[in-house]
Amino acid sequence: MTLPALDLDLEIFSGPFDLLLALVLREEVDLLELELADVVLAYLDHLEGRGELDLETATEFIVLIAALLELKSRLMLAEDDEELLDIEPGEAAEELLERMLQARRYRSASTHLLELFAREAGVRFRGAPLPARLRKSIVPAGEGSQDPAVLGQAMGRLLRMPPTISLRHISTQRVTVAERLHHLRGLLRRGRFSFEEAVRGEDRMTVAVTVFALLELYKRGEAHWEQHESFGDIAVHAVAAAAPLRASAG
Amino acid sequence: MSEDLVEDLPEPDLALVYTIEALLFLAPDPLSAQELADATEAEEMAVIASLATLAERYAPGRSGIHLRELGGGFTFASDPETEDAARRLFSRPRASALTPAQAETLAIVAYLQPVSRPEITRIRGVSADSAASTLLERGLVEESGRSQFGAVLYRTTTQFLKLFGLRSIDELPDVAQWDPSPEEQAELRERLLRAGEARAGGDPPGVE
Amino acid sequence: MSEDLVEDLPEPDLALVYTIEALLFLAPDPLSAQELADATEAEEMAVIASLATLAERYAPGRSGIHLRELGGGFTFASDPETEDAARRLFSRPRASALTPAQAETLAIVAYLQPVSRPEITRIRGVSADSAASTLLERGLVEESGRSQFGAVLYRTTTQFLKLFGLRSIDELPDVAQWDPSPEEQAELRERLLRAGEARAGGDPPGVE
Repeated sequence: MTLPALDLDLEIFSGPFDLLLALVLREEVDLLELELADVVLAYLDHLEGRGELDLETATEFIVLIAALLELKSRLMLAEDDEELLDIEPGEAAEELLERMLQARRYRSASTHLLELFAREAGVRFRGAPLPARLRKSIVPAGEGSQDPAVLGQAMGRLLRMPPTISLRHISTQRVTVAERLHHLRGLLRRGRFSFEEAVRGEDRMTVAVTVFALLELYKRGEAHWEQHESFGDIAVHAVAAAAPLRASAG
Repeated sequence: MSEDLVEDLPEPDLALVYTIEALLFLAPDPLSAQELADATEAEEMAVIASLATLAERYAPGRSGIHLRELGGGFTFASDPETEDAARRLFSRPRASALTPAQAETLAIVAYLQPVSRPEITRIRGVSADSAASTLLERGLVEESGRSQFGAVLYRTTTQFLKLFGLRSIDELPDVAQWDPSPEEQAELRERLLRAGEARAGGDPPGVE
Repeated sequence: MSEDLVEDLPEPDLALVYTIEALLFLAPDPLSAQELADATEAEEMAVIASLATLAERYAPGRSGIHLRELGGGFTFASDPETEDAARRLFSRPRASALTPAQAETLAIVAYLQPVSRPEITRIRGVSADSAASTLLERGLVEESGRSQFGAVLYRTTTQFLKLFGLRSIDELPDVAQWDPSPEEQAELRERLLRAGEARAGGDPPGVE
């Protein structure tokens, strides 16, 4: 483990990373004043200096920095936002502890597995195929032996949408460019659509992300658009697959 | 093993006998004395002496595995007298014919054909490569040209129809009865892709 | 093969011993006594007696092939002492080493199976996608259906049991044995709590 070797030179702290961690946990360094981004940057510099990526150490660093980030983000929530915070600081610590214990538990178990693997290292098994005359005797399953309902059920499972994550406690809506791209591509199959109808009834964030998605479509040469007056509706057209890219944004 | 070789051979070294035994057991094809000598870093004469010892141990009437000399090499083979049992063992119909991954992949190909591997992966949310290979091997799906982007397309085979007792692909059951949200109007393919992408986005942590 | 089974067994029928020997030689996967009894049309007790005879014959120090009880059945495996020669012959190691990420992911699947990828990620604190894909490719884990939220679930395979020398997954030790002592846990908890309490005391953080 080489994390202690990571030396930090930050505004409020200078010294090895593990000492910082200990100080934060002992509250001798205020997590709120600590720029975690600087710690990450210092770590990246450290990696670059070493010229190699030790995955084990990197994993450990990521777990620790993520734990610190989570702790800090909880600390940063103002107290009167209590209803937004469904976890008490005590609970947060419990949760963090549970997570650390769990990660540690399976890391130890993996060491045990590696020991078993090493113990069996010289053991090989026969991988030769069956002799041809025996292979011929393998009769295929009988005709009509499979129930087509198995396929229908599989389709049903695949059609199931995962539950949407409750984001009540976060004020911004989560809309991804990918989702809006998908939506626009759906509309584009008709050949053309108006931007107005693409975002009808949507909130401002969704409209903004839809604009990004539209730019993406244009960049990829899948669509071009026209807008005849400022703030007027935008007409979006599909670009035929072979058609050359045309700059026609207005 | 010819008789004249067995005479006047050095006393075989047991460790070498066991090593050669293991190599013959592991190798899918016959091994020559030379190959065995190279692998064991032993003299060819010592290898031949070991083979003679093994030939006695793995002889008809003494073992269900026989040491045979085939095409200039040596190999273990099962006693032909045990073949009835072997046939019973290997011809048993497989208990569960399709794994969940195979059933999903086959359903996607059956309902959407022709369909490409990347598309199957997008719908499943995880790679379908191993399942698709097994279905190809089992002759339930086959290639049917390429998509406009060059990806291999798959469709089901006559063997598939037979196995599921279908006269044609139109006889596939209507998905509606298993559809979790039958009120949705969109095309099946589009809905599958949407659900697949939502799944690939990851489940909310901690809800499993 | 447990010792008490070996005692008081019927005198094994040599033909049955040889047939079982041949079946174990041919089968790619471990065979249970029940499967062997079905294939040989023999009593299970007679099969167990034959396996005991084979276990003596294919024992360390007596053969380069060992009879092992692994992955829910019986299988032949090479003596590890022969590995150097096998590596020279097949010019590749038996199985490449596991990275720490792969081993951790495998441990989580082994203990919590069936378990989904998001759940593995949650426990590890970092994505397990690449490790899980490698384990799938190497046949150490396989899909076993989907969670109620649509995430693919994973379990370990017979191949995993074979390569790790386990008869069954129950042979893995209790995972709780690696937990820190209650004292250590209490200390850790207290440190975390004190850090968390910083929020409760003093000015509202982040607000000037």
